[in-house]
Amino acid sequence: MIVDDTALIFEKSRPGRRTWMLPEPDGAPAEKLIPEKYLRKAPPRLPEVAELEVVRHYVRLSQKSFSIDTNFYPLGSCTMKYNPKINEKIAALPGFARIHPHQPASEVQGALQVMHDLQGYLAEISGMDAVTLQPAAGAQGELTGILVIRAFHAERGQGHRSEVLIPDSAHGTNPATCTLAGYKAVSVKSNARGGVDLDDLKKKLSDKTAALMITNPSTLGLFEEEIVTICRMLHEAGAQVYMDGANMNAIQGITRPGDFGVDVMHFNLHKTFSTPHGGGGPGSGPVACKKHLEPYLPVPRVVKRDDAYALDYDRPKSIGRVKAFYGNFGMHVRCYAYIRTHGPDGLRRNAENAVLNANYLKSRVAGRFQIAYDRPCMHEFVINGNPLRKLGIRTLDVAKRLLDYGFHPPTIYFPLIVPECMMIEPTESENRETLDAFAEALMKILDEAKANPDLVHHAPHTMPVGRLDELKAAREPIVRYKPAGGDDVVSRKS
Amino acid sequence: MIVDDTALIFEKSRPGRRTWMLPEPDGAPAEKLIPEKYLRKAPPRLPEVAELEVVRHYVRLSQKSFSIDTNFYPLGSCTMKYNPKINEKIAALPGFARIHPHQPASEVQGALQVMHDLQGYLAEISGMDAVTLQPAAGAQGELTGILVIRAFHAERGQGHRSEVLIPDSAHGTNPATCTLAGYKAVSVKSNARGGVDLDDLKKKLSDKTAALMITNPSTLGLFEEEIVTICRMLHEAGAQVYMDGANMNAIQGITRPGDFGVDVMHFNLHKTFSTPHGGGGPGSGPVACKKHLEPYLPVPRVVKRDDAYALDYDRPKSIGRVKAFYGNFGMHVRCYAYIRTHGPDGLRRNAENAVLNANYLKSRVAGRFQIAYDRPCMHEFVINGNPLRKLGIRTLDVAKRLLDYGFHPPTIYFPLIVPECMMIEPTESENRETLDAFAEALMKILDEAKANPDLVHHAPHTMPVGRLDELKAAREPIVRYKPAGGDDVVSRKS
Amino acid sequence: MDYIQNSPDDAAAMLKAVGAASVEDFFTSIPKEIRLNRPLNLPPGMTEQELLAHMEELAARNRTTESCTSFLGGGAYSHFIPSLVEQVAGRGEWVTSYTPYQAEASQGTLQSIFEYQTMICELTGLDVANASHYDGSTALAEAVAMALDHSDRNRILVSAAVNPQYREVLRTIFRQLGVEFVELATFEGATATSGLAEFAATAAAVVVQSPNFFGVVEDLAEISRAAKAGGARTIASVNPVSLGLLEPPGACGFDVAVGDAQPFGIETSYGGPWCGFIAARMELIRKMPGRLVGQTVDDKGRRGFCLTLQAREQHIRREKASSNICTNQALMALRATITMSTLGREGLRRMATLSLQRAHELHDAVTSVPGVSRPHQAPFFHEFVIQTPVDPDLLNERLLARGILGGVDLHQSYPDLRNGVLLCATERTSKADIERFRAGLAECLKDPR
Amino acid sequence: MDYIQNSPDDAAAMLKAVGAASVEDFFTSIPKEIRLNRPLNLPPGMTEQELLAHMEELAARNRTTESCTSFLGGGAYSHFIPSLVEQVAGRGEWVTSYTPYQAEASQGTLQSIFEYQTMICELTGLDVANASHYDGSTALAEAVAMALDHSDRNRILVSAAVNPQYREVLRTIFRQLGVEFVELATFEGATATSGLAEFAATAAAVVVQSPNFFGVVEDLAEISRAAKAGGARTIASVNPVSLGLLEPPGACGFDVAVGDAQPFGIETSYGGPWCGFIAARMELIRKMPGRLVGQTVDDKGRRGFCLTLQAREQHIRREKASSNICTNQALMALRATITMSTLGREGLRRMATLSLQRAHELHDAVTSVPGVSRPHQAPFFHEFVIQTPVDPDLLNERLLARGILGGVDLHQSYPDLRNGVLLCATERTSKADIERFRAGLAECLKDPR
Ligand SMILES: Cc1ncc(COP(=O)(O)O)c(C=O)c1O
Ligand SMILES: Cc1ncc(COP(=O)(O)O)c(C=O)c1O
Repeated sequence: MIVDDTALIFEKSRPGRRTWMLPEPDGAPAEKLIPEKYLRKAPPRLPEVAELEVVRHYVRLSQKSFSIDTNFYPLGSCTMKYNPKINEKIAALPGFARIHPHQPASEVQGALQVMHDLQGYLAEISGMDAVTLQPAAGAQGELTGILVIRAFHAERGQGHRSEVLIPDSAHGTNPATCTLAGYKAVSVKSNARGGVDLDDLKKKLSDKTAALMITNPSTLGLFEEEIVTICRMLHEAGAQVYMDGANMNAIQGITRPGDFGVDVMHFNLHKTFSTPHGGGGPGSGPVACKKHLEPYLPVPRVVKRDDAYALDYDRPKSIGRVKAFYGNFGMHVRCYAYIRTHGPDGLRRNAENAVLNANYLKSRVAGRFQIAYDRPCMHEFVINGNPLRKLGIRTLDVAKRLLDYGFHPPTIYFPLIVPECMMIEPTESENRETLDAFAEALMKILDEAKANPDLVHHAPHTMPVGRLDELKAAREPIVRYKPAGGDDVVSRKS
Repeated sequence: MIVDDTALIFEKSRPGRRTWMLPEPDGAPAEKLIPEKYLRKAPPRLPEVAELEVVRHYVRLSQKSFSIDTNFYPLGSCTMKYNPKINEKIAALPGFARIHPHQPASEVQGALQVMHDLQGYLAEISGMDAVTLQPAAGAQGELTGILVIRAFHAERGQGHRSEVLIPDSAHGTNPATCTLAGYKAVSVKSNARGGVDLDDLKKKLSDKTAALMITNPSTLGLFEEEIVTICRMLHEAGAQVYMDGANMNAIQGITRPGDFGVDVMHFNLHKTFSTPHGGGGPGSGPVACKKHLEPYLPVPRVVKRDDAYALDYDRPKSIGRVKAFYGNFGMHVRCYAYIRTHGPDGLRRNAENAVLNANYLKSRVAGRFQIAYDRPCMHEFVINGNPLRKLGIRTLDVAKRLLDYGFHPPTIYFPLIVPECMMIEPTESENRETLDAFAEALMKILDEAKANPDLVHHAPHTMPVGRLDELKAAREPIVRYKPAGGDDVVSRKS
Repeated sequence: MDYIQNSPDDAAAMLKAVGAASVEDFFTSIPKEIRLNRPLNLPPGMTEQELLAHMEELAARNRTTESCTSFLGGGAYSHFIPSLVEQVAGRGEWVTSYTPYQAEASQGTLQSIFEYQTMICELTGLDVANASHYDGSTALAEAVAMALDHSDRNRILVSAAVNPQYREVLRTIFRQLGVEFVELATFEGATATSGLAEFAATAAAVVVQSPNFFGVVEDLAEISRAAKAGGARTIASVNPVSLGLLEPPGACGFDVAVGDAQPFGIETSYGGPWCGFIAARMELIRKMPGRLVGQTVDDKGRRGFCLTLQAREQHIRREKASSNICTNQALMALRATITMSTLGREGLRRMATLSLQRAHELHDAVTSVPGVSRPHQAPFFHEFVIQTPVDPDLLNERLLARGILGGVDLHQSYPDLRNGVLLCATERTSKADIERFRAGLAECLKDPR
Repeated sequence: MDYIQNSPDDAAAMLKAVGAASVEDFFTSIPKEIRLNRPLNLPPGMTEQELLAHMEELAARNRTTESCTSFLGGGAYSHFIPSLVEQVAGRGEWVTSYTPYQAEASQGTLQSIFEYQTMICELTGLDVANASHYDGSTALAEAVAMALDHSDRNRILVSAAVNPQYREVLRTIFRQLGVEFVELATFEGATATSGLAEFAATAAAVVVQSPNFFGVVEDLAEISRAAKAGGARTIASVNPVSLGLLEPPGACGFDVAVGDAQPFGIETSYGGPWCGFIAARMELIRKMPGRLVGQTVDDKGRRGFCLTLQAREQHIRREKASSNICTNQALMALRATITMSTLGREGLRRMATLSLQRAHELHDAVTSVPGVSRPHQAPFFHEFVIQTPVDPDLLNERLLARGILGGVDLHQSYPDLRNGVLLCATERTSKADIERFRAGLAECLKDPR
């Protein structure tokens, strides 16, 4: 379209335009009920628009975003799989959506049953003994799990343990979590096969070590071959093993963290169990642990007593709440439905097909791209983009050019240990033709880099905007709309 | 996007792909229950695709269509106004969506009340005495109304009346309807002001005349100034007046057909009362009539007896059913909600603002385009596109070029009496800036026609496809997909 | 309340720009004496919050088929609707567009209709299907119009086992055109074919329904043979779900098939909006009513879709058009299309087979109840007729007291089938539902008054 | 069941292409001894039809707030949700995308977040808001982290009238970091300000909530003055609806405002997912946790939006990041954004005013019932505390028997408020609801045991 409609909703606002949602207040005026000094001097400048404007604005905006529903979205580490529509319908049932978290347990037995049974399913899938659904996302799950470890050590007189070991391929949330939990994050090297360098691990492991925080399968898309040995080493040193379960999609039904030595872990329901990512969230990050850590899990716990489900607050050793109420319940409902529709066979097939798709795609591009670790991968694989420099392009250019082909790019520049990294996770819900088309686009871009480098450097060419100046955005931050000419500082210094 | 995804769902089909909607049948095999000879030899070749493919396919397709939710859509005579989202929600309530038309009246009192009260509202809005909601769209309403007139004449020994007079500006459904009803359609000329040519009317009016079928406001966007006279003339000749109410949006709350002499008319709920057009339908075409015609309305009628709502089949003079069951009930619900939310003031404001928007837009473009009838218009106005030829372009070119500006074109080449016609109906739900932008686009296209005629001739340039060869489509009709190499004739000659 | 965007200030500015003093200036062509000089007598407007509450209250006055056990069929069927249908078909782009007159800006709508047409052809075994019609009853009327248009005969033979409402519509629509409808009798619930060939020799078309209104599967091949022998066109009204299992009309030699795609993803919604379909042999393409989407190419040779053969339609042919349809039921056709894509071959087989099986299990359960008899012995799909000693109205009332919506009462349409009731089962009927019905029926029949 | 696209045939062909005999080949890095050699012990899979039935059954075991009259608040509020919110925010493009890392392909998401940030700034009267946080409680914890990060003091003063659950979260999150929380007492339901300045001289921040957990409107300006005098940062947890009427924290001199946007178009959904927000003065922008969207230009100078100041975040700063948040609650922020756009200025005014009015009407009705007393006299917004002679548990049980969900039981968190109950009203509370409650309460209090 010639006339690109990029106005903000505020720019579409005109005095006196409106919708008709609520009746005119008919009671006592606010001034009669609240002392004048507490009342706002000027109303918040929400937009003044009619209903069609709201609808058209946000429908058109929506069309400006790639999504699983419209595009292949192989964003590594994010498991962008199909988000079943039925789960959206289920979560919107009034019986799940219109219940209040302060309702007595007797009135929400269905909700509690969903949570209780989901805890059980996740325990079974992970080989763990207890699960809390409270954390709102993976990162909060990490903090919860590490705080649980901390409480465990503290109770056993091991409060001096102050370090958490983290492989250098780890996601940024891992070290950040450790700091929040009052631990020092100590990085452990990866070896040439992409696994943990056992020598380095030995070197870093000490009686100051509180835990190892390991992602398995790792962010390199590899299963840690020495995981049993590693867990044993940690345990022998009196430390605990925390597993970042972001990549459970590859191993569900195939192997269980609880069976290979992990003490506590989190799930990302928005990855493995397909609760939709929503443009950035919400997620849900349940934490599963072994029996010895259960007493420390957050309150309330969802329990079953004599055929009734209840919330149990009486856990004196608990680390306490990590969030108001009980977690992102709407995501629990979706996850429960997802597990129930799959059953044990379906979940295992998910793992197998996610891994098959990744290996297939890897083999399709291996001839022209440098695969960082050339062995069978799990659900994802990483490309070392360094050789692209010889063509005069960078990973960023490839990513931007992929947009013109209608594909969302992989995760790029992560993990940090692979230069110019591209991390590709196709998931089980994509088909072969899509993988082929994506592989061909990737290879075509290499050809373009030779034939017409500008095409690649200045990509994308077919999006609503061209390549954006992210530097400028950071240097001169404009993070809110300010009406032209209007009084733009609302807050006053006192 | 470079890779344009235009494959049909059939082309995405692969053997063995599937969804999991229903369980495996566990009863007796079909061969045991139905004689072999009745069973299908080969299954219908529905696509074999997984769920994500279905979703992605139809979501992407949806993005390839203009709509009110995404674009200004001033399609004349179609009243493309905002379709309130709440009405979609209401119609989907199980209490409206999940009721079966054979349920006893006692179990669907809410549905019958909606229909009954809606009949009353429409009667009040039109100034008529009785309403049937049965017709599924305007055209079916027309047939119903004309059949009612026919039955009326027949009963009064006026069966010889064989002609229906129709102004030459009429919509194609009007003459087509008359033929279906067994009448001869006789065209009446329009005069220079766009009204009915009274002399011509007098000439055509005779004792063979069964009715006049008049659209008021007309498809020229004009209110028939002589409507009272015209109705009187018809009645004096023993004929009836049918009004095509497609354009009621302009006059609701301002004047009523029943008050200016009309005997029977239809509404288009999908125009005046905003039930969504759905890419072509469904609509709803209730018929309203004066007392003397009521006995002939289709059965069943929705009636109220002693505080209970009921279906009344006992109407011996009825023309009978025009459709199974009771009409497009889901549309009745939406219309009822629309009228209830507006109330009398809201409906009148709709008319006023629809007319204001049309007159405003007309005045914006009047300097550069030839307005066919230069007097205040109602809800729409028509442009005579003949002068465009001097610029070397046609109305079709303007329409196609408008697409590049993000606007759906007006209705074009209708009404037939205005050469190279453009019929523009902005509706009350568009705002001033949109009207301005549309006017500017129209004028810019005139400039382009001079500066760069090819740009206009070969428009559109920014749609998923370029200008389509409609002639080829008609000459070599391909109206279904046939699998390449597959057995493409499924039906066999016997 | 309203959905007007312009504020009173906007309106004032616009009036000024136009040079009008008030909107009254635009209404001068409406004579004073016919102006409405009072507000419409309608209830006052409501905000969205109030409206929603009001409508929820009205909706609550209807008993949904989900809140009880329903065995109602007779032209409206409660099938499973995949969840994605609502969410995908409910998108604003589909819902708020109109007929794709400007093809380049409506490829989504056009391609989806092209796919729909293909699916209807696949189901019916015919060559061309239109973009949808109002419903099954009016689609049947159009098929009859096609046959009349093609013939100089003026008689139509219609099986007595065609949906009675459909037959009523035929009468309404063709009465004034002097068309004569002759009823074909049934035997054991199926249309009698003996003597049909002679009969057909005077008729423009033979119209049957299969599975017919009694649920009975007709011998379409035999009917077609006889009709053809008499030189009459053949028209079948079909249930599209049954075509997952049953030989399609096209393969049986029929010229035209019609029906309602309501069972595919469309709510029963008290009878509409649904989705009539019409499919025919290629030779009849120029007689087809309504929109037709065709494949073509754009100026760069790329595939695209557009409305085609519009010369058939009222907006071109006007009084010479054989149909007056304009607005159709496109959004419902889209729902059906998405549902058929979602079911796919395997899903349709399951839906059809489960419906068949549950209906036969229901049959066996019901006929085991003392007092229940069956008037028909011919094979049936997912509906069948029973007779009991109790008046259907009374029976249904008693069943309702047990949370059961019984079958369709046949006494009006088929008085010969004394106390006849038409029962239906689909894949949504559970074995528990069947047992509940059997037990309930047994109780209700204890007292025959 | 599954949502895998490839058929077994596809898989076989792909394995062949890769040169693998079976998928087992890919799993060789998983040692045999830790392989799960049995199927997971989970219930068998279900088709969509079965799943829906199962889930509807579970949902039916919950009593919805709609099916009774509810006066529950205490951090979760049942407000009117415009119908368009679900339909527009439910579109697949919003729901199934992730964090807009590739800005050019995510302008829709980015612009909507930019608008959200602006609206939060407008509501709170502050300069910068992030793209959302988990919920109000965790947003508060982040605000405290910001204050701690900015200060060498280690003490945080927290009003006793801050949501008790929020305070629990603070304890959990900061206990191990040696942060000391000191409770500020209340007087007549409002945070006591006498002596606050001295107190604040030792604290990194003062944390209050307004309207506070008792519904009472705090004197933010006074609190801010005192805190500033002591050199402490000020943090307010606020109800965004109230900001349609109440002077915003920014205007009262506060540094940071947090809260939960749940009341704007987000279902209560048994406590989540909701939408935490954090807004602050510009000088704190580099301390903000989580995603921030900024405006920039593309290579042709056109306006566009992208994630910005990412150097704050964990994926860049890693162990030096002050927050570990990655996934946030973007879709909920979108719902809030669309709701705020739909309400607009006038709609928000109405929502806030109606909530205020109904709550005061409820107050007057309830306090007229013999036995009911009020512990607080300070002005309140849409919640207030009552005390009765009956144990809240018992009282609520009796009310429930009358179809009424009574208030939040305060006995755990505020044992001093003997038999305290927190009541809430919003614009969804009708006058009839209030009368029903008054009458019901009167009955329930007749017998004080
Ligand atoms: C490996 C890994 N760990 C942790 C996280 C953090 O999870 P969340 O975003 O749910 O907080 C992610 C998310 O992308 C991840 O990929
Ligand atoms: C003036 C006029 N009359 C009749 C009709 C036919 O109405 P429908 O399409 O609802 O059958 C239309 C539809 O466009 C119309 O504009």
